[in-house]
Amino acid sequence: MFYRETGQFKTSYAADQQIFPIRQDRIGVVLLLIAAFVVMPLAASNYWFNAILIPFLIFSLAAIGLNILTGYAGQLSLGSAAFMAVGAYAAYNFQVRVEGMPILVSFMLAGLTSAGVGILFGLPSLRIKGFYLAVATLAAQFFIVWCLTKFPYLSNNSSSGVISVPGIEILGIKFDAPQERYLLVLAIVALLALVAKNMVRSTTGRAWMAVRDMDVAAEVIGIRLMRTKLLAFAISSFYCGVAGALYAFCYLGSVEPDGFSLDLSFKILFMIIVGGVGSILGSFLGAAFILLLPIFLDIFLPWLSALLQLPFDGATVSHIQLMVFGALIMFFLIVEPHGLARLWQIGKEKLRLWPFPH
Amino acid sequence: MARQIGDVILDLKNISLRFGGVKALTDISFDVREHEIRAIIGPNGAGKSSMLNVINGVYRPQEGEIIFRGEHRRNMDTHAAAEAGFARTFQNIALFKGMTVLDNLMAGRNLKMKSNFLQHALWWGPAKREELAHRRKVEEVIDFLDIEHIRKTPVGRLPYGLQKRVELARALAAEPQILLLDEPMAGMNVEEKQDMCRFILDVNDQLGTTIVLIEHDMGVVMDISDRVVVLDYGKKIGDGVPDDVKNNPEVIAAYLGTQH
Amino acid sequence: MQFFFEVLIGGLLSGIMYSLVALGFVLIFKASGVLNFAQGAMVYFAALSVVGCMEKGAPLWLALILAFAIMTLLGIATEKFVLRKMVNQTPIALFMATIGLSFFIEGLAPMLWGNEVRPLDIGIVDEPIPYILDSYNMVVSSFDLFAAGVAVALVAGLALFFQYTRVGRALRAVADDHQAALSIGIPLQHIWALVWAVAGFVALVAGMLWGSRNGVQYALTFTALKALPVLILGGFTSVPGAIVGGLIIGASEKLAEIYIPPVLAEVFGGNFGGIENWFPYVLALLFLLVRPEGLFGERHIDRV
Amino acid sequence: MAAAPEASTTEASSLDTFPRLLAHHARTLADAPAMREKDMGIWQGWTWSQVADEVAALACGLAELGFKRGDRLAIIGDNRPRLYWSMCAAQILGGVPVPLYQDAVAQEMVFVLLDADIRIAIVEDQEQVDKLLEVREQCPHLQHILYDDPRGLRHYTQPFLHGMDEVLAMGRIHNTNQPDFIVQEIARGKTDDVSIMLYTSGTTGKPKGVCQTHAAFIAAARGGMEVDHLAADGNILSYLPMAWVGDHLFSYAQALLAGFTVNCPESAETVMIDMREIGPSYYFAPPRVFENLLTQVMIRMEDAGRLKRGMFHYFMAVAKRCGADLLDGRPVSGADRLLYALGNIFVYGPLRNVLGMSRIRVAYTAGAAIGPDLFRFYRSIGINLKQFYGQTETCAYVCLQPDRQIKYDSVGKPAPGVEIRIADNGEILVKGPMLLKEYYKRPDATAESINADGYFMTGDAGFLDDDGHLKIIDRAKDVGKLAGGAMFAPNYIENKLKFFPHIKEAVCFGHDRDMVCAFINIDMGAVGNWAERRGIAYAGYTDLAGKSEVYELIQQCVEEVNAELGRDAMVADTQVHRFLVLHKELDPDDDELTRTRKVRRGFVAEKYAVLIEALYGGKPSQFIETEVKFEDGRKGKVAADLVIRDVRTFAKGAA
Repeated sequence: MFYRETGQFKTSYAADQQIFPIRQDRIGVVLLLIAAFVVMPLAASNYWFNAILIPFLIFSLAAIGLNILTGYAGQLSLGSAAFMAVGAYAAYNFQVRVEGMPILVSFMLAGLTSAGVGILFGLPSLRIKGFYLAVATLAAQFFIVWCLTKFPYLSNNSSSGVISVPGIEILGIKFDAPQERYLLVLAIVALLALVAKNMVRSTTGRAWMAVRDMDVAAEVIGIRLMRTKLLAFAISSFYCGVAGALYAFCYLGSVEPDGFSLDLSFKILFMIIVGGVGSILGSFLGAAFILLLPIFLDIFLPWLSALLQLPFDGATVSHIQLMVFGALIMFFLIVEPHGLARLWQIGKEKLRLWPFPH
Repeated sequence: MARQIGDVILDLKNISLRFGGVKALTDISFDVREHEIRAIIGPNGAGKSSMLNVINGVYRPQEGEIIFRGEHRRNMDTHAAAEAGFARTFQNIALFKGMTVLDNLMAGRNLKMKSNFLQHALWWGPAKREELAHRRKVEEVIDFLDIEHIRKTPVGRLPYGLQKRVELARALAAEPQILLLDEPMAGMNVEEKQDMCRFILDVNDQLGTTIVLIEHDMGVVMDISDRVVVLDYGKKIGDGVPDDVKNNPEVIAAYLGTQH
Repeated sequence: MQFFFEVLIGGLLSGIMYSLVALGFVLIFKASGVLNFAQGAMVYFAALSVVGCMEKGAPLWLALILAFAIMTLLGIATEKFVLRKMVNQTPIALFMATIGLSFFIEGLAPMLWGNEVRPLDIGIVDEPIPYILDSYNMVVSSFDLFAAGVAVALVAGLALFFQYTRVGRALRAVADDHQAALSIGIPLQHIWALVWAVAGFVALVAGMLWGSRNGVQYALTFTALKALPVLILGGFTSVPGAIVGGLIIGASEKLAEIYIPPVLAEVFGGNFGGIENWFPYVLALLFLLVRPEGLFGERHIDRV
Repeated sequence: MAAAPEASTTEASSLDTFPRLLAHHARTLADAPAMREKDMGIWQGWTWSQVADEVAALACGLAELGFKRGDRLAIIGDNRPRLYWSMCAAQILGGVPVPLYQDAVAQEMVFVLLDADIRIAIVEDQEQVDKLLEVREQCPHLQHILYDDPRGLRHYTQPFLHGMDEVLAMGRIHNTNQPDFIVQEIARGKTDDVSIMLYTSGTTGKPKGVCQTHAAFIAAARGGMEVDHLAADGNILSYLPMAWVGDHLFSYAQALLAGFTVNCPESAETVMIDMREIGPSYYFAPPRVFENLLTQVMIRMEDAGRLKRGMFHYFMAVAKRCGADLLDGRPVSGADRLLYALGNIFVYGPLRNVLGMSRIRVAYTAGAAIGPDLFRFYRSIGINLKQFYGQTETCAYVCLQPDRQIKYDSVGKPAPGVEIRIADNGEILVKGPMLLKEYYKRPDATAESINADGYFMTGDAGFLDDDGHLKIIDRAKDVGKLAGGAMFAPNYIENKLKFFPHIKEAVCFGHDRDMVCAFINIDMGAVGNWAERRGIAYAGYTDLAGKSEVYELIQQCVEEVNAELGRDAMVADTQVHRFLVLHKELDPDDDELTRTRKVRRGFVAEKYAVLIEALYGGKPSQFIETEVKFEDGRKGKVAADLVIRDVRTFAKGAA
């Protein structure tokens, strides 16, 4: 309805291949960026920054990471949280052990460290596929968390692996206040999301999707399976690693290895299932949904219990949350396996064809 | 016509392939000349697809030798085959279903693209230039096969006949020297078959691509191919120009024996 | 040396318990190609249902029957509302759906029966068998031995069920070839529902044994995580694989738990407990690299 | 600024041939887009200076091939930039481009190729090359064939075949060597030179080559440009045959005069998509295209959800009430204005967008009468649709509808510079700068068509109403008399019938007879849809046309027309008494329609004489078998037993 595509013709391949070929979409994105970079810092409260916006952005980044591996390259991973942990601890170690290390370089190195570990645990993907590989990623999940707990060196000899990160300072500017940390996270996430989009729309991304959709055919057209899969593991882990570093430095401030549990991995997996497997946009939508759902239930369930005059205690609420999560995952997989991103796309198609139904 | 059939470019010698104890191919030899259309025919289970899979390295034969443009190999490796200029289609369409027609074709050209993932990540610069240059090449294939109208459609949504055509397009996008087609007309109606026939002939004629194809429709095979190899139970029972093959008693027996 | 054998036997016996859970996975995978991550949650749910029924005053035998009925219902519901609607989807999608199912059950079970840790007494004492203690000076738990006996009985029973009943034969037909099964007129959906019920029964048995040993609690869901390496080792489709895999994992895990941490501690210093969380996985993974199809799996040829 | 007007007037006065206009734009609009073509997935574009260069090269290449002043150049193909350029290239050399209908079969082309003494032909692709090769023996003058698209022509070794790329390359060298050649050739052109020869499809007899001068087409183009304020920032989608006078006027003459951009679609199948992408500001389509679009809109809306459908119909009612008035600047109540504004957001705007008409400033239709409802629909959703009137002989320029003076049943007022007179027999006579110079090699026909006062006899019957708007009744020669003496204008009745979406074509008979009878062609899309919704199964056109339910439907339409005719004393006697639904669609391939889809009345009457006899003989049904030609040239037969129905008629003046 709001789309007026008539007259938006393309006279070059560059114009035809841009990320947002429709003018109205470009306007929308610019508005969104203005809202995120300008309006939010002015308008949002500390609660919003700390409880919603910052974790949303960080989980979106982790979900992009998992989406690259699972959604684009088709390799199911259940160990994303472990790669976040690697990133968090690597960034911490670079910060505390190297004098004068710029924080952004630490984040970068954290991503690279995580990518290295990712490649290591991706190696089995060369010989095994599907469930076997999914189960193999569980090995990474358990092993990495165990290592971080048991090797005191990794947590700078703190007890039971808990680390408390130092404050953030870039070029003499401190990032302490919630909105400052938010802006830092936002900038990094926006940049990395763009980078991810660029990769998935070029040869790299096509190779991933080719391997995902039909690996024999991919091999026959000359795509090297090994290189492609390992690259997916590396990039995916890089994203998770940076997300982990931000999780520690910009969100919680203090983390322990057990915080990066299998449950967290599942949470990220749920984000991409609900948001949309194989979609950068979906990673954001999924992160928002999975993050907001408990907040919504926390508000809604007591209201419901009061309405129905049922005694809902805290445990019951958490049980209902589990059930809702589980049911939602099944619901999305059954009804819309491509998640919210697909719904968004359908809605957009409808608007583009309005008033016609199809 | 003007098409010149050249020298032997692909020579298969004494190929034998086994799966466990099952013999799929036994001591098969034949050659392919440049610019020709070479058909492989035979009843179901004759080993035709296995033969193609040996040629471009999906299967590794236990015995035999593959000579391509004078280069001797024990067996092909899929990647080496792709680099050497082999492209193929599959009996059961093997397109990348989640991708658009355009992306499938672009993927078909991946070997010609030299930029790396870091350049892709940045996009602006070499990656973009390369992407746009190859898009132009891909558009030529799209134009050649008349699939302009489905350029941006995800292939999973296309009808069967068009998917077959897109698969051919993906193979062509690689600018192959030898095109291996595994039953390109299977499951098509008469009109679609005619179109596909015309495209195959056009490819051979205008791009000079050498074609090795498997096909069930004898009429089509006899019409368009220059030479035909006949397989039965993994053994070669005939080889020659269509008219000779048609009159070969062993071939007739094999077909009569299995078609009823 | 005596200690080594004691650890080994203990490991093998607890490995049998892993096998029990793995068996549930194998049954469902064989019949429907679904790797059912919710098997652990089903173990939890089954055990909790028994305890719950008993708390409401039912005797053990009745509680068992009721729990079995509940598990059967759950199986049928899963088939009807989830799997049937996902027939055209990839195995990975189905797997992810069972992760969702697992969450659902983990929420549902304590909603119904409460979430506090409860003991389960099925009348078997967990103490060293005096005879073995006396003659070989090894501690072998009578409970473990009993569990092993139950497991063996269950496997034998399942084998007979598959071999000699019509339903069992149908199940095997489905496992071998869905199309073939359809063409001989077996309603696939009934088979799936049935197989989920059987898997529920296996979960019930596993839940009884695990529950009476460690108490009925949320941690029972982790049995699924124990069973996964067993599956990798033994292959997703092999019943003997699940048994042998369980034994190997159980034994090596216990041995590793005893023998590796001291070595690590010597090298790095510190405490290296908790190795059993990941050791089976790494072991299974290393094994996979050598033999990707698992112990008893079949080599798969891609048809193109 | 002070000196500018004078300079521009001197220049403007010298801009009297199309090559000079091109040269002018190449200077003044050098980097503005002149042409676009959807090719290889994107819109390839050429600026005016690029076009001028290409045209110059092409002209030089043609000169090298021996194309001389006064030669005629055949142009055959879909709307392609290079084919348009060849027109100008020929004009630079003082030659005359002769565009041919590209969908004609080879044998139909022979006549024109011979009549126009074609030595050089420029064609689009292999298909056209094959046609010319087929008839080359019959055309001894044909010396060179140039093709635009080399696809499939690699192995054609005939020495007289040239790729346009080679000719252009040759021309570029020539142009570099003799840079003055083109300038001199352009200077030699005169405004009274023949600039184009367009063959009239001719409802009777052989086609005639209409010779038009630069001056005539420039005058016609300028008049249209002034009335509709066409400007250089406009866009047109050129998809109608280049051999048709309308396309030549819009896509060539006006484009060169006003300097707007001509856009060529990717292929005939993608016109709608391409239209949506380009969003032309200036659009022409025959009434049937507008009709098909409307039908599609309605069919697609059928599938919409209840709420959306309700909203659509509500706002369409609002538009019907006040949309056209708003467009015409007539007073509309505030409430309606508000509703219309809302409708513009939710329905009209999006609808224009999906139809690719968002940016249209003027849309035209002509060639056949357009139904008032149809006309009104487009105007009511804010599309400035107009009608015009003209012939090949008048550069399609006689009457135009000025903005805000739109009458649904008229073709508008005489265009600037045009004089109109109505002859005693009702025939429309026109005079002005846009009249043809002559019919090529047909002085007899030229003399016959222009009377002593210099008026061109259009052959159409019509009258000017009180506001000076022209109304067309019929072809003058088709206006006959019933046996009873009443005037019989078959087209008038047929158009009324055709305004029903279910009727695609109608042919009425009645001259020298005592009553009017009709053949009907149903509209396959509309009636097919209608039948599906009622659960009526059918197998193809013939079956559907014979269904009694369909007859029932058509009978209702005919009776409504009768009621309407009955109200008007002039035509009340010509109500339709009996009709039948034809078993096949009238088709240009079977010579029943012209290429512009006009009925060849005489031919049809002859071919289906047996049916006419049955109509007037009072028979209840009649068997007929007819040969048909398929697209690929194969022939087949269709046969059916056609039912004939009697229809209720109304007394004169009765409602």
